[in-house]
Amino acid sequence: MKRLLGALLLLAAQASAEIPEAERRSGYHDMSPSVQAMQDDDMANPAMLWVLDGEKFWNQRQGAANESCADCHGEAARMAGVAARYPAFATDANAPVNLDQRINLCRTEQQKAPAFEYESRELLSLNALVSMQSREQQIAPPSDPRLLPFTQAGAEAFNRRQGQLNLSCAQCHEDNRGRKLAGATIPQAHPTGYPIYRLEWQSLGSLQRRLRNCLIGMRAEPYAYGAPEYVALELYLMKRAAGMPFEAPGVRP
Amino acid sequence: MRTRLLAVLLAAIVVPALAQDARRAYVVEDDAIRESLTGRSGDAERGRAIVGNRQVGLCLLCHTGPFPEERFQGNLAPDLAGAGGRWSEGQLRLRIVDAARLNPATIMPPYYRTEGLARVARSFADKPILSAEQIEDVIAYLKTLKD
Amino acid sequence: MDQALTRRRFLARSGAGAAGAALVSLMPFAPAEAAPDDLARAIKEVVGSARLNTGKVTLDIAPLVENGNTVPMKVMVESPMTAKDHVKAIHVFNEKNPQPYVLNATLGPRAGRAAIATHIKLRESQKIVAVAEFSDGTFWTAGADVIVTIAACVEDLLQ
Amino acid sequence: MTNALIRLPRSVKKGEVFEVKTLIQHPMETGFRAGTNGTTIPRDIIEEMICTYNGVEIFRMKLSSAIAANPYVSFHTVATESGTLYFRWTGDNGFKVEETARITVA
Repeated sequence: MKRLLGALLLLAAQASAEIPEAERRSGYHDMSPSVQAMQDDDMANPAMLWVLDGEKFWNQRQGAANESCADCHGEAARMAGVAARYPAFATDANAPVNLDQRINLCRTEQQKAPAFEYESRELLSLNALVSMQSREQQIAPPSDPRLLPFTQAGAEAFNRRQGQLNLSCAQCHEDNRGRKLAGATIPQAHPTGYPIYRLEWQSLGSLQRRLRNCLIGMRAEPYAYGAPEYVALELYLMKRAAGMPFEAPGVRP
Repeated sequence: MRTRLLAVLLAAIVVPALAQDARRAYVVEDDAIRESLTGRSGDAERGRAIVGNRQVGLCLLCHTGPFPEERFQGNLAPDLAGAGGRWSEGQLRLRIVDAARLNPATIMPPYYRTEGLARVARSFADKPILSAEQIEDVIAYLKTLKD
Repeated sequence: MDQALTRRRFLARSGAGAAGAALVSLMPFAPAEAAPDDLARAIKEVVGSARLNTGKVTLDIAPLVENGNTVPMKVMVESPMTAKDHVKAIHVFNEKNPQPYVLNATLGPRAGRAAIATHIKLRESQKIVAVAEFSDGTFWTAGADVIVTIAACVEDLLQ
Repeated sequence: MTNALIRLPRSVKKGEVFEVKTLIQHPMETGFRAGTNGTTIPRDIIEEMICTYNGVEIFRMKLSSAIAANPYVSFHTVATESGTLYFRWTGDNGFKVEETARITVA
């Protein structure tokens, strides 16, 4: 009873309960077996069509420097583990950047080519190719002290109420995880599978696109793609999911 | 829990109508808004339609209710069945208008409050989720849910 | 998109009404699950005056799907798949998409096994029907009801 | 630049039945969706897929608007002899993609 009262007081104090490590689960486990099977079989996972493009782009010489990704990095397989530790602090941007932004920095700084548009086929394809190399690896956010204030900002954003519906991410994805929002099970919001082939989109899409969907759902003004607020949220989400296995490119409803 | 929260409530708060929108003034007394927002009683039948509409009332996204024709209702908020027996009309009104006054941590959206919200989408800025008329209709419907 | 409008347009194009209604009684479905006119008519176009038997066909599709945009589906038919006795075609129909046809696969003894799989679109909760056409001129069928839950946070729904 | 993925077993025994899995990039626009200006987005689908095995047709499928974007199709065939499986997808707006895959029959 005492414990119950304590829990209630905690709730009243507006503290969202962080998910204990033993209870963390990927959104994969909240999907029906038939959608899980789509992710499990690369031949049934439409995201692999983007990976195929990614392989082409990886080897194409681009920009004024006439260099390909492969010219510097070698085989795509050498990118194993990279996606599992992004966003990271980019010295050349003097800011934390996500994987899309890292790819674009490579384009503008190394290849001397124009940056790809967010959610473009090129950027999603390269991201999918690089991300796939980290499959089965554990999410491992860097312990770079320069990231701390940004991760903290992301944590605050995660717990901040927004929009006409006045909801925070944590209210749904922590306090009410596993419950039903209409017919859908509320997942824990771990970024284990990005970029994802979302059945609703019938396309591959980034974590930023998914965050944008959430903001629109709570009737909040979405940020522009690439906004530092999204990167901060990504940083916090990766920290929250540290140690969970990476499964990109995932399939989600 | 409820008494504890009530104790911290101010006895009476008057929320003035803002000049720039059409919202009506209402008076919060204890845990209720006794007076109808429109000065009239709502229509229970229209209220049921609002509660059942996932784009208008949004209620069934989170609540389950006595809507046998609606599949896939939410379960992260109390069942609406019996709401009219549990709460008085005035208590229902405050819980819809601005439930956060009773529990700051509530997930229940403020259906008739537009101030103090962050980053509201442009298309919804300064608009309540439901109009005063719609809220009175919803209350009229919820009052019929005695058990 | 207004679904009722689309369906009306479909009916107008195929010039059906009373004729379609009459066909329903020829179908092997119990009255409680009688398919709407255009599904019944589409099946009739394939089956003709032959009898539609229940059995031999397995329609593997999840009874509850989170999103109707990509729904995995398998059809398996019991058949020795020999030159003399094989499945010639597998037809799949739906009840409530704007058109009743989903797919039509032509097979033969070279298939070895009468089993196909694909991903389909379902606009809403509805019945799916698979029909297998055998080399001896018989038709066998299986149906499944699929409930499509409404995705809660649909992109741009509220804007 | 249309991507297609085809998966067959690397090697099969003569007479064995094997599964052929295919995935092709395509929007499969139904022709029933409203665009932003209220008009209907025109239909753009793959209408047919065929597969031949050393020149003999072994599978043909007619697709409709009810097939999901980026169509996935799997079917089976009997291993007869080593050779080539040829795939062709055709559809609206002159869409035509051809692919081949080798099969080794031991």
